[in-house]
Amino acid sequence: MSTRLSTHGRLIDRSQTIKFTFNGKWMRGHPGDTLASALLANDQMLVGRSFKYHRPRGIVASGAEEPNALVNMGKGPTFEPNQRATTTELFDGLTATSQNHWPSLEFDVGEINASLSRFLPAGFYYKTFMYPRAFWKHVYEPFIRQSAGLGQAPKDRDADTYEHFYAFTDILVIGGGVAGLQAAKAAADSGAKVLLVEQSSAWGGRAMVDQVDSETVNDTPVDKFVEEITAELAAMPNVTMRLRMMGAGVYDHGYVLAYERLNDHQPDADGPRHRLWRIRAKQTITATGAIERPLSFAGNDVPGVMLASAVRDYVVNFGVSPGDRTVIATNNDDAYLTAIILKKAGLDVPRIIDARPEGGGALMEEAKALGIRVDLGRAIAKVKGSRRVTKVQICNQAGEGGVLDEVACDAVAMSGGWSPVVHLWSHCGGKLLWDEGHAMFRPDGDNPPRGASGEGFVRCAGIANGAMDLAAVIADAHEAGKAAAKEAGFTPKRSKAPAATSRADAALLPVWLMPQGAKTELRAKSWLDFQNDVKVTDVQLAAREGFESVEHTKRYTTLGMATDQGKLSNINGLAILSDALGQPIPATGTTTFRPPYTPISMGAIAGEARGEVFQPIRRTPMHDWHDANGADWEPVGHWRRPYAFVRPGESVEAAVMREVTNTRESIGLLDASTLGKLIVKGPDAGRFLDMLYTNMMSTLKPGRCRYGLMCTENGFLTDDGVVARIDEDTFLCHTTTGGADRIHAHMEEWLQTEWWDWKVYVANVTEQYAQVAVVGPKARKLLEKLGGMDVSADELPFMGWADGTIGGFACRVYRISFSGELSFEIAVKASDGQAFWDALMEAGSEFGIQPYGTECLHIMRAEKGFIMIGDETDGTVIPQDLGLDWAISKKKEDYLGKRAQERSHMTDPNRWKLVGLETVDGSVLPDGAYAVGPGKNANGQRNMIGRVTSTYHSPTLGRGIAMGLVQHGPDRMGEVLEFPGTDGKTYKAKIVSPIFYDPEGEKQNV
Amino acid sequence: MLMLECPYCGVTADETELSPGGEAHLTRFGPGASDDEFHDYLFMRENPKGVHFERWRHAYGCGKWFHAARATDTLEVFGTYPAQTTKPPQEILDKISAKRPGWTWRDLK
Amino acid sequence: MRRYSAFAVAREALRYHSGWERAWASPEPKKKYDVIIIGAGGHGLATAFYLGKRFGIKNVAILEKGWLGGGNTGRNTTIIRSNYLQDPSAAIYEKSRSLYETMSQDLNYNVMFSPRGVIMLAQTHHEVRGYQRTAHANALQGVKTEYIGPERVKELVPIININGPRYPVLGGLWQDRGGTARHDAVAWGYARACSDMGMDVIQKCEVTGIRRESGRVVGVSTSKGEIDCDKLGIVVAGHSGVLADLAGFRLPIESVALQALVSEPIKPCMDVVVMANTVHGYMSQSDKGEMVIGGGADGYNNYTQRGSFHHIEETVRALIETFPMISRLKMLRQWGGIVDMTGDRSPILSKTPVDGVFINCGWGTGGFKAIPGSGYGMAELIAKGSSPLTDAFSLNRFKEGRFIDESVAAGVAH
Amino acid sequence: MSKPVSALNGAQFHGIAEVRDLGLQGMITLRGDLTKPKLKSAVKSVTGLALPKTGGILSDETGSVAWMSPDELLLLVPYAEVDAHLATLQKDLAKEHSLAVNVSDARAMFSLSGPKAREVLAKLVPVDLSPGAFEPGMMRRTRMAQVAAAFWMMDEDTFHIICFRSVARYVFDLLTVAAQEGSEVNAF
Repeated sequence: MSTRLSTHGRLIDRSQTIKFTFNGKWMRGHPGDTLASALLANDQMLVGRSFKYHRPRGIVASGAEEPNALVNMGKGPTFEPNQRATTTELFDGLTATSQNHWPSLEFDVGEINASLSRFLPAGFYYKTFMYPRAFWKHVYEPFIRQSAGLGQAPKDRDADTYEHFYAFTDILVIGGGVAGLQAAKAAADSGAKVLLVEQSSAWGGRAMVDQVDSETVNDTPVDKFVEEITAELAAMPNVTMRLRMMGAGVYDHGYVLAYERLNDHQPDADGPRHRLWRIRAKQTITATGAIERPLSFAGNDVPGVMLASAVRDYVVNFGVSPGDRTVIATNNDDAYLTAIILKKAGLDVPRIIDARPEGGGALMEEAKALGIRVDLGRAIAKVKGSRRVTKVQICNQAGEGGVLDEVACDAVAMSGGWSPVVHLWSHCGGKLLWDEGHAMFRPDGDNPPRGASGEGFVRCAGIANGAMDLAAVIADAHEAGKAAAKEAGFTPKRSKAPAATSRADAALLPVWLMPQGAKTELRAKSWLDFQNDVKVTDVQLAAREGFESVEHTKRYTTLGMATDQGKLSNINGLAILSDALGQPIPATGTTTFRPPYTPISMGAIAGEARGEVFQPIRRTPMHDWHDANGADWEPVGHWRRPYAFVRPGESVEAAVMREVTNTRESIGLLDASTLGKLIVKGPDAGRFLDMLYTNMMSTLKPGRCRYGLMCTENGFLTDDGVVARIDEDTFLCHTTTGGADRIHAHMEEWLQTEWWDWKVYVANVTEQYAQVAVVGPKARKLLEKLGGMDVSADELPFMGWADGTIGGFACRVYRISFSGELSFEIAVKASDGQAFWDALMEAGSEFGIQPYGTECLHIMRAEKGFIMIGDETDGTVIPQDLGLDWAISKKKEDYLGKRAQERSHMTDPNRWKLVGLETVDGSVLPDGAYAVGPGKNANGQRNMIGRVTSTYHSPTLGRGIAMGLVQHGPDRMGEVLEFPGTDGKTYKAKIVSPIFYDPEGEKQNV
Repeated sequence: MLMLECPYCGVTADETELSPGGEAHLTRFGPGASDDEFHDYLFMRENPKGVHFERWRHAYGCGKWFHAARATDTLEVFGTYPAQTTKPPQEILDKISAKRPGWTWRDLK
Repeated sequence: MRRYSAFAVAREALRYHSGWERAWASPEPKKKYDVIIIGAGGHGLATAFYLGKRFGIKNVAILEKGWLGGGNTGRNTTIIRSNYLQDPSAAIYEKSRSLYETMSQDLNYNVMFSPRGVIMLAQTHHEVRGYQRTAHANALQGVKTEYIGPERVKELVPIININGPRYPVLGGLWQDRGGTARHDAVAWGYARACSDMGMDVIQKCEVTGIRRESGRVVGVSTSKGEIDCDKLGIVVAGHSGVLADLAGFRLPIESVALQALVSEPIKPCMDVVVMANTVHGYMSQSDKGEMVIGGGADGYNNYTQRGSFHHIEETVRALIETFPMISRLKMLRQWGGIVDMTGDRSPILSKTPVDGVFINCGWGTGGFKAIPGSGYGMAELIAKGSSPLTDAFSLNRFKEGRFIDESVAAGVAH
Repeated sequence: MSKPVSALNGAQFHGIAEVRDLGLQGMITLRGDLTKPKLKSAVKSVTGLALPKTGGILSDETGSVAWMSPDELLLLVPYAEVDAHLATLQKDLAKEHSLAVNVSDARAMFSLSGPKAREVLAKLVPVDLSPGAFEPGMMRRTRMAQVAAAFWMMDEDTFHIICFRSVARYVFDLLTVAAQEGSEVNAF
């Protein structure tokens, strides 16, 4: 069994005990434990079920590479699936449950898949489940979905908060082991600004486990060295150090994402749970260490089979022994360290199985001296046991797996050698080299990821760079630190790397399969990917079927596609593939490394942007008043505009009808502040506007307004609005609500990039003003009552404007109308907006004044046949389609869009043109309905001859009215068209003039 | 995540402060131009896998349009310069030639 | 070719699957082919498949620079729908969708087409009107879609937040026979079928030149030597510009990076595909349990298969607002592809200035769903010089100003 | 008549830094050729200040002049004096091609203060705010989360931030979230 030892445990605080639950069962641990170490201390080796076959799964590793120990954690608003137990710090009251089984972890019906595994090889689903057709969606797929999927889906809204942080540094060092610390020191000594991050909660990394007793730096023990250098770095003002912060991804131009887990280990603390750092570093050093490789032998997935390094970690760091009797299987010297540590901790190590005929170096002698039996040239034929290792069968590595011996044990510690963590190096294009000696890929220093300057901006240090022993690691890291500083523009100190000892290891023997000639039955039980259940035979099958590219094999077998992204399985898998294809490993190559290094929370990615600040809401000065007075909001861009002002007990529709009638009969008030207002000034302003608008603006007289159309260079109508000429040099252009920023940018673009010699300045003053439309037959009465300026028809005629004061408010009044009524649009300073609105409402009460919203505005303009950008236009409509030729200057040689409108399809007489539509029965045409002609087109679609662009019930006319685009429309007045609805009905509508109300304009010109 | 130096305000701006504006140094064709000329002006783009000249606006900063010489295969930036010009400055062309002998873009080499 | 079936799998199981043959051959190129297709992605392979199936043209080679299906076919979010607004789009996408229905049987390869239904959320009045318009058009185009209200949306997507503070769900355009498929399987299935018809799928064969004589194509130069052909189809998505350059003509396209990401796998919680265009996010759950999420495209030319991270951020932000529960899921992996964008964001399936050279490109962000329909029409175009499915997508539309603009109904082409 | 009000009318928040709506601030956008002596003297006569260098801001007790772009300045003057100053500018620059407009009411202005002010702001803007990299006298226009904003430092612990009036609430809420208790970064 696995238990807590009375010795070791450098990271835990035995003086305190904390409680947590696993699958509802209370367990005890210590501060400093990971969930994994605490589970092992409670003899909980079985922690989950695999993805495909639902095989029992135990803890294999001690860090980010763990493929099995994934649990559901927390409850309700803090529930989270797929938490990795090996990187989850234990806290009091932690609740965890295991995943992917039913009804329970111990008894999972899904395990049937395991006994059927022979019938479910890689890609079997591509070959089956095809007949009968309907079964895929209704039978097969639901079963597959249900049995896959690991953790439970969260149900509630996340209770935590998250944030981002923008950091800029000369040098970023990722990894706080001895290499990272030394690299950071060497870099910082140059005076460069250094940010050093470590994903775990402690500095020092593997060396604190592997090299403490045996080796030294500067003649001091490694732990002492780590203590000293950490203190030195902490004391340097140019160095920032962060624990619990992982380098997640490296992106172009020196952009690095780092994932800081602030409160995962203290869920009750204030502040954000995670912080996502967006770092811009001149140089990045990845000192990310290496990951130990499993060995591929039959039954290597049985709970109790672990990485040799992980077994050491649990003993040294947490004082936990994964097993009482641990068999070691290895192809290199490293695993001997595990044997020695276990033995010294008073645990039984019945056998070391070394695949190398000559065995290892000094460590082997030490192990032997401790009385541990070492078998050379041997391999594990098979591990016995189902929920826990019971014994191993031993054979010759050279053979096919004939069993020579059996050893009873409850744990197996395996080591297949090490793979440098090159993920971050590779994210942005860093290339790799195959290192024959250590059988691993390491960074190719000559082909780094290149930044904006074209020079490399990432370098690796220590084991991550392929330096395999302590002395080499320290030296390599020291050089990396200095080189990075130099590259970042600093002068590194002339200093030598601290002298460190180095172990005399014997060479590793690449072992990709154990035993070498393993029979099919054994290979079919030799796991490569523990989570996704990919076996040696699966990769061999893929190769046989022609999936020769490593990407094909990955996708066909799902090797390396699990939540650990193949940290344990990739290299073994592609070695097996290379062997099957009879080519060297580098010829096969690796799959692409993609961010993030380990999964990061969606919450952290979104950062602060949730709830109220998910997106900006733009508010006019009268926003709060609207909100308090029944506004039914409509988002327009980021603005919110009242769709209608709904009274208690009133429906939105009824409110809209009331607003139309009231405005037509007495007086209405519209908040028009969102309309864009752009000042265009300069000697060339008129000439410039002549290019921007389809009509002639340069001839407009000061004091007058003109309605104008703007097209894109591609000919399509993009915006419209009223232009007022302020003086000889100055115009004020109104745009649509959505148009202000867009059109402002459009103007600047042409001025800066095409006509930069023209003397024109533009300023966006949209938000300087609160603009209120006072509309209706009694509008003038109201303004006269408030007094301050002459708004009579003679003084201020239709399409004129004037500055003055009304009710004591300095303002500019535009005599323009989008409703067909007598109308004044009055602009006051935004800061006066609410007060002005209040004054109008108060003084207007005797005239029956009511505010109205956008829908009322839409209906009134439709009754008048005015087009609306976004309704009559959709980006495919040109002014000519809308009968707006009167607004297109014939005199001008050029304007934006003119040439485009000369293209054959734009001048095609068959283009759909604007008309009014009147339903025969007075009902309202469905929005977006199409008119059909006879027959079908070559693709069997009904021929369409027109469509509805706007449709409303007009309370003024008491019937449905609509505008639409119809082929040859204007020539077909009186014709009745058919519009099939989606409700099965067909609507009949007569083509009429689009002007339904007051065609002579008598109401607005009073 | 690109970073480009705005030649107007000297700020090395994050990509999220900028807005891209497509290919640079296009000649506008208006009324009187042939269908081909107008079509090419509006739609034909070099879209090279390699050296490219493109427009950017320092939208969240000084608001000015500028040009960048950038490689689309490596995202290396050779330089940025104001938009009020019809061709790239010589020193940028020289820099590109030094780094990428034999490069071409339209009639530039 | 050995047929795939549950029975075959069971029989093979008894001998540890030692009897399976190659899914597709890996031949050396012949001297000459009737048709060469450049690009062994979904579109290229489907084009070859229908050249054989519909027109009996089987002396065909499909040349692939890397590994088949290694481009955008294997990098997209696998959404299949045909609820497009404009006639030509609706026609080709619906043809495509209907071919997906029977693809597994047609190819004897399970591509896992899952007609789980696709909803496009309407979150502004503008979108409501746009989708109502689309629903009307679809009814006349023979595309089965329906405009549904918020309650129905909630019914179909229990994890959705229909009254979010910023963009409440006002309704949606629902296509119940839209869905997803296993993207790699589509490429593999077509490759196997083409190979079975005697066509040559040639991987790791890069085209370095396109040989012409008096304005007509005669063959290509490749990393595996010279190969002659009567007709040439260029079907290489993001690299179309580069290949067109080799053929001596230019294209109205720009290549940009488009990104996607997946979460860690969780138990089934969302059966349909949801697209939220106002907030630029779309999401579905794969059979593995991963939430598959599509991000935005960069605005600048880019041939690296890496995009800018802020698009991922914007998409995730938007989806958390729409699906609050994903906030505590984790992003497992993000990646990018190179997509080719045209002036109107609709594809180009067309003859070119070079006789005998045909181009299929410009699918932008929406190519996967179109694979079989595009292949079906493209094959006809290559064989007969014209096809009702492709004619509207010809190159000359840009000159005439005859655009096929899908953005008008807020229906972005994912 | 009632007195004008700023967007948030003096709202405040105290977290790991203090956020305050500074009320109405007179602001004039001046566009023109910044090299012209006439323009320089006009600015001088209105603000008493010289022209700042590229990316800079000059201040005294009554106001500031900020560099916004190669042909644009922002003049900060008392709210009540804007119209008078505008008149002066228009008179002095009558013969120059230039544009002077009142944008006082189009903007909101906040102060962010306290020892943690730098790191609170660094959560929201893609700008190096470490001491030395950003100091009083510098003006930065940038993106703050999802909107445009500009800021400068009054002293080592105090930023002034301006944004468009319509998003004043959003910006205030952003700063509030970024300054929440327990969110210290301790990066500077």
